Amino acid sequence: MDFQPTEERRMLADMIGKFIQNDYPLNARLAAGTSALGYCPEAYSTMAQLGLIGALFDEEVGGFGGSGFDIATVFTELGKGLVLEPLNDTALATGYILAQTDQLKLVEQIILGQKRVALGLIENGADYDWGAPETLARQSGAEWHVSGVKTCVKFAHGADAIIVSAQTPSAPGISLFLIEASTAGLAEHPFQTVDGGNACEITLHNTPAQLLGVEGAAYPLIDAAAARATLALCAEALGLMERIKDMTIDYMRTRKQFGSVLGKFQALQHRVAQMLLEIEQAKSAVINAANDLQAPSDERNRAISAAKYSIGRIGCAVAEEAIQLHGGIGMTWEYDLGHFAKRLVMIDHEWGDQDDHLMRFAQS
Amino acid sequence: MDFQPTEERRMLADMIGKFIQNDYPLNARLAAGTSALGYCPEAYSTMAQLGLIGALFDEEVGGFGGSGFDIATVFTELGKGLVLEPLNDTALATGYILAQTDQLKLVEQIILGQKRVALGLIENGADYDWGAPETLARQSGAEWHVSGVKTCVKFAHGADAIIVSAQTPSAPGISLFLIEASTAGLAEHPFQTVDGGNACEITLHNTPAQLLGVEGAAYPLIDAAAARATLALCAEALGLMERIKDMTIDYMRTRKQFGSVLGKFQALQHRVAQMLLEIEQAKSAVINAANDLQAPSDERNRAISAAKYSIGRIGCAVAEEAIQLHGGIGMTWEYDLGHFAKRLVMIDHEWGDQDDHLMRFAQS
Amino acid sequence: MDLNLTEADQAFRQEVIEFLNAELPADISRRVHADLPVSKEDTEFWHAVLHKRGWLTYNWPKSFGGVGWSPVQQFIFEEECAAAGAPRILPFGLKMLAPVLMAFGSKEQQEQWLPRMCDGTDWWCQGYSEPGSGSDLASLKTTAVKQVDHYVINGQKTWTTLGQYANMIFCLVRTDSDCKPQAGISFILVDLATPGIEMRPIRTLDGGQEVNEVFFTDVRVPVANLVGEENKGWNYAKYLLAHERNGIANVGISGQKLARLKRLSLTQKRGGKPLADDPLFAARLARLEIELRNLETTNLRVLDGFSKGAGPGPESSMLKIIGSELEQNFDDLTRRALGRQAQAHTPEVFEPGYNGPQVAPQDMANQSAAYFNKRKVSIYGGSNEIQKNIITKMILGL
Amino acid sequence: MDLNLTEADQAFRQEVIEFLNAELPADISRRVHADLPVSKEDTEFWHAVLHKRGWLTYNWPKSFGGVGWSPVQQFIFEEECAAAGAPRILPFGLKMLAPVLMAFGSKEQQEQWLPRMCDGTDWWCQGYSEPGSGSDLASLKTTAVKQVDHYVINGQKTWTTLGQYANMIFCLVRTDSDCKPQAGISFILVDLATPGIEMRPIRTLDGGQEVNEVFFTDVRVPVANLVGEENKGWNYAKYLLAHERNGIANVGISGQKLARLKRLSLTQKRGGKPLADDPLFAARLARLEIELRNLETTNLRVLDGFSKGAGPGPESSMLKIIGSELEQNFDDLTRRALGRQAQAHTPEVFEPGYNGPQVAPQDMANQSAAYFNKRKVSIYGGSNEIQKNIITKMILGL
Repeated sequence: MDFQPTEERRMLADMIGKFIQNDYPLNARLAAGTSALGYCPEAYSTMAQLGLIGALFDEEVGGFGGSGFDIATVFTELGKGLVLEPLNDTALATGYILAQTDQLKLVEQIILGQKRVALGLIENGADYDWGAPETLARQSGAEWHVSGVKTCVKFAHGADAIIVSAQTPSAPGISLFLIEASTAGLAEHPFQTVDGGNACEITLHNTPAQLLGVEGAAYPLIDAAAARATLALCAEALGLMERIKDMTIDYMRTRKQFGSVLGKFQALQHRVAQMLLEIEQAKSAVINAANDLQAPSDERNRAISAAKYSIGRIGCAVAEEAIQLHGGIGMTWEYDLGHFAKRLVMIDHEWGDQDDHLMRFAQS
Repeated sequence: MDFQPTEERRMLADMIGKFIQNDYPLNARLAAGTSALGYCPEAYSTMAQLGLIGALFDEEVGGFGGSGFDIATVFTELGKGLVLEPLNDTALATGYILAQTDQLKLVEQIILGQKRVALGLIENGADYDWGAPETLARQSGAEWHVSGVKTCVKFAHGADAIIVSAQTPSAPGISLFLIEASTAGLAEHPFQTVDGGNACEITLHNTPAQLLGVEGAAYPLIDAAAARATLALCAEALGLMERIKDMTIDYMRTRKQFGSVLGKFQALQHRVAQMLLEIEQAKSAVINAANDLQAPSDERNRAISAAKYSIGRIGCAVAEEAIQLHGGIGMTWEYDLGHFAKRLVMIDHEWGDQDDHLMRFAQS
Repeated sequence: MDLNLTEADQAFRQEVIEFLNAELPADISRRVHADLPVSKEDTEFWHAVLHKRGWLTYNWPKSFGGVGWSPVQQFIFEEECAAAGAPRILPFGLKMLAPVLMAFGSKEQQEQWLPRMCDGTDWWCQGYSEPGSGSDLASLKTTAVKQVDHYVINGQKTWTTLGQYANMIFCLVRTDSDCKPQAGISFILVDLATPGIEMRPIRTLDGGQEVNEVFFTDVRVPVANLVGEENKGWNYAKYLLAHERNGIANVGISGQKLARLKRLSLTQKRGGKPLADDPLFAARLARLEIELRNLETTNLRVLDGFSKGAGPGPESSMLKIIGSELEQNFDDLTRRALGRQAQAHTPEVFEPGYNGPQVAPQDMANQSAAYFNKRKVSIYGGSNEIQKNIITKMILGL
Repeated sequence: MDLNLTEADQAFRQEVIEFLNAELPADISRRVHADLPVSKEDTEFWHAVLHKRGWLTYNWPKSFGGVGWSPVQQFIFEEECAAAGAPRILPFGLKMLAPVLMAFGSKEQQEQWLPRMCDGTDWWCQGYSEPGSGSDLASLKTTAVKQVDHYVINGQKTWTTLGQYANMIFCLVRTDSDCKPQAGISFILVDLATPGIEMRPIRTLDGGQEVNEVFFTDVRVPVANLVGEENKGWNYAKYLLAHERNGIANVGISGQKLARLKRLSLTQKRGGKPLADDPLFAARLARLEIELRNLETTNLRVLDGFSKGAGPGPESSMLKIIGSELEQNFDDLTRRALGRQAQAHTPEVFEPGYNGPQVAPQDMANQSAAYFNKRKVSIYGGSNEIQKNIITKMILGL
């Protein structure tokens, strides 16, 4: 066992930290979050140039990282900066799928920030299950055509392509298809997300598409991509919590009421202590998940579900508690905390919420 | 709507309170709880003479009460005194069954404290379900004989008779049978309960028995008796909590640490406040259940399950929190609190625990 | 003890329902149910409707024009209004200032101000909190200095809800600094058109704008606008808070949220089955429903005690804590029920001619924003921490 | 960062397992698994077995005869001992007094006392708490007055765990009252055979007897028994508490409880199905298992930090809180799993020749008593409230 980050990962984290401090002001982030595109393409490009996307991929496919701890390092730091730019679903997850299905040219473009590929798995936005798509792909000659509706596709607006899941008449399992954004028969309906950024409803009507990998065999591939995306979310949440912790401690030390700083009030002290120890537990959950990302899928998924449950439960509690401890100021748009809290709660709504992952863990 | 107790019930409560204060010292209760019989027959007899059992029954069957609020009044007061004597399963519940099956002579003897009748419904002590007994009753001529094992039969030792549930070959539902304690083929194996008192495992081997009511039709009867017994438990728990609340408030006001009484420490203040408001909610749950005891069975059972869930959740929390707030002293046999806490937690183990009733409520 | 409604109360409930059916426009109800902001016009319209019927002042004493309803009737009225999606009655004038004026205001003040808050002439807002005085209200610094027949006010108020629509504000101001903080506070009424007042919006984390900062620079207010005695304002403020009983538990609103959530749980699908069949969700929902049933009775028990003369005690604080947390828990569980749909922030679906995607069910289009917005209910009106201080102070008597 | 065990650590685990298989008697293991009290003889026996192997002092520094295991190895050892049902190593001498003697004791004291706690000559107990000094330990009143070459001790200690088996006690005593409370405390070793000492049992709420009161009346103790400097005892006590790191999270014990509860959930039947299939129970169990997995890593992270020289910080307090509450939660959920069987209090099923009813599965015969008994773990060793004070004091720096 070894509990120290490697020198490389420490440097990577420092570099991201400096980028955020110097070049990623929160005001610009908030403005970008409500823009038409939902993020800042220049910032995205800079991050790619700094190697943040490359760190998410194996050397074999053109990256220089790709392990669980690499992913956790990058996204924890992004979380600390409330970074909006879509490095998760549309880079990490789709890049992994593309790498596993020998689309190495596209992976290279993703790593360089030249292309983004969205991921459309969900058809019922009330559900987290991606395992039984009704979207249908039909083959005629060498050509595939896909029809169906995908919802809550994160940052699909402005993406260069989209990967969608579908069933096919000829094979029992799930298949994945790559569709260029400008393809005829694809329509996108973007909408804003409450944490800043956007997502799309995508309708496909006999849309020409390229099969990725083997027909009907995509389940384990999506499962592995989901594990990566979920780990990244958990790490992002950890970064958010670290910042929320700092803001709360700072507020406890400086805000005065009844002639003392808030941190002198024992009822608040004990709640802060509880928050701090829960965050330590969340951090351990992320470490466990990062460590087990390469493990056999059963073991990997147990660690991922343990982490997502922990992050969901603790994240929502930390978000609500931090606002309560701040009082009115925590409710304002001007103060940073609320934006961190919103993103932290919304992370519980991606890739399965705490109850969903708790039952996955219980039943595994 | 009317939120005031009637004059009669106020007098009944006062009378029980005085009995406990003058004639029911906790030391004697603790000693009786580990005696062979598991309770004090003299105290039981006195309570019967004071009319405590009569208050649990309708005038029609020889009592002078019997409504939900009568039951709640009696058992809340008994809870305040940590009264051990078995007025619930072996008087209230069985008395109700006997009254509904025209055994009025026996009901009269129960009311007078001359007889006690135990209630054996459970065969799997891990379960709270009494709906599918495997105990078998066979009829030969006018005689019934019962064979099977009943477990966790509260205070069966020393009872004059026992009512058991059984299936019969000739009818699909549950039937109830009355068996005299001394009947051949009945063997009892008493054991101690952790909250004081005892229970028995009862084995029946071709034991002669008397059918109560209509063969196969006992389900609604048991259900109604269970509602009464559960309401009584909830009311008892409320009484226990009221006393635990008083002890805790008293301790907060007098115990000094770090130069102040504990009640001056804000972290403890807020936890006491939380405890107090939860107890108010528990009280409302008991009132709701008492009010709905006469309602149609669906509505009645919803109110009963809401109350038992509330009492289970809040009761366990109050027991644990009160011990924690007391510190070491709360852990000792000499201090009253621990005994109240033990009974309060064990109430969650009778007639369905909080999870059991939560799901009953959810599914109703 | 008997929780069953009398026949008279049942008939009363029917009367309220019929009134709401007849008078409440569907488009207003739809927005209220979706937790969208209610416009100034809609609030004024609804006040006028209630005023015409004589129910706007439903919780005033009869001697001041109230209807003389029992606590149970008041509760029924609130419950049915919430269930129907009626805009809430603005509390600042009718439920907060009015009781203070009735108890401590002069006859002239009562005659001047009470009718105007009923007929829509005045929209009141509240000037209590200051940037440095949130939970510690008594530390407020806004000063009012008496100059012959005027007070001159300087300072800043904040968290002034719907101040942007108001023409009047009642304020706590410091009229004496040479005493312990509570002893130098006065209660004063200020016309927002007075020169020297600036109202600035505060945007909240959900993106909405319902609270404001108010800046006072040499604002001259006639001495006739002082309520009660100078330096006794703290008592009036405490009176106001302790008597803010009706509706403090928000039982009606939570009941409406329960009904909405139950409907939602039948239509949202998880794993092909209704969400209502998911055991963890069902357990969460059942916990909240039970807590609400308990709170209904706790609320009525407390109101009954008050109506029989029980003094203000820790009960109001308990109702505030339980009621606010329960309301938040309903918003929280509703958010959970939405799954990924909760990410969508699409209040524009209510706009005429909207033809974009409808990610969540329509009445849920603003739900996540509402969830974040409702974090306020455990903070405002005396934070739940302050309420716990009050409870233990009263019960432990330390 | 890498959480996977090295081959060497895996081999070490195997070595521990084989040792336990060979040396731990089944009847002792059975009682430990059932949370029954361990007799004096069984504890002494097990200490002797460990001592023979050189593992009794597994967490001592090598220079004092420890084995030089890494934090991970120590954790593996504790985990396997718990899984096997080995009696716990008595902490009072080996884990509490020993580090203090190593850091602050004289060479003579180290040579005199350390070997005797290993070879079974001494059974130590702890004299810290007093009836008026629980959480507020520094307010202790037991006095030690120096008279030439002796201290004369008067006062009362309480919560002395297993004092009934002990021959030695280490005490905090007041040697100076004219200073702030912490500054006048000394740390002293007392032979319980000294005249003037009376040990009285305290019965706990579960009916057990594992703690005691100790009364001191003119008890004469040689000055040679003073550890370190007079009036510096508070520092030593704090050192002891902050360094009580190994095992403070009780991960091994909770792991064993998890395994036991999982087995139980397969055999207990509800509604004809295994309890493990009950969704609410399964969710409760999964929550605890996840919390434990997280705690395992938190624990190892903290121990790793310590082994790399990190000073005592808030981490020890966090481990104490999480670990104690998790252990209690396992006992709580085990109680729930028993259903009605939890009412039975039947430790007599372990007695030879018992032929009464066995209401709960045999290893659960003492479970409810154990649940109540384990309420102590969030109270003793510095209550969890004190730990939260420590955490915020350190982190907020106020």
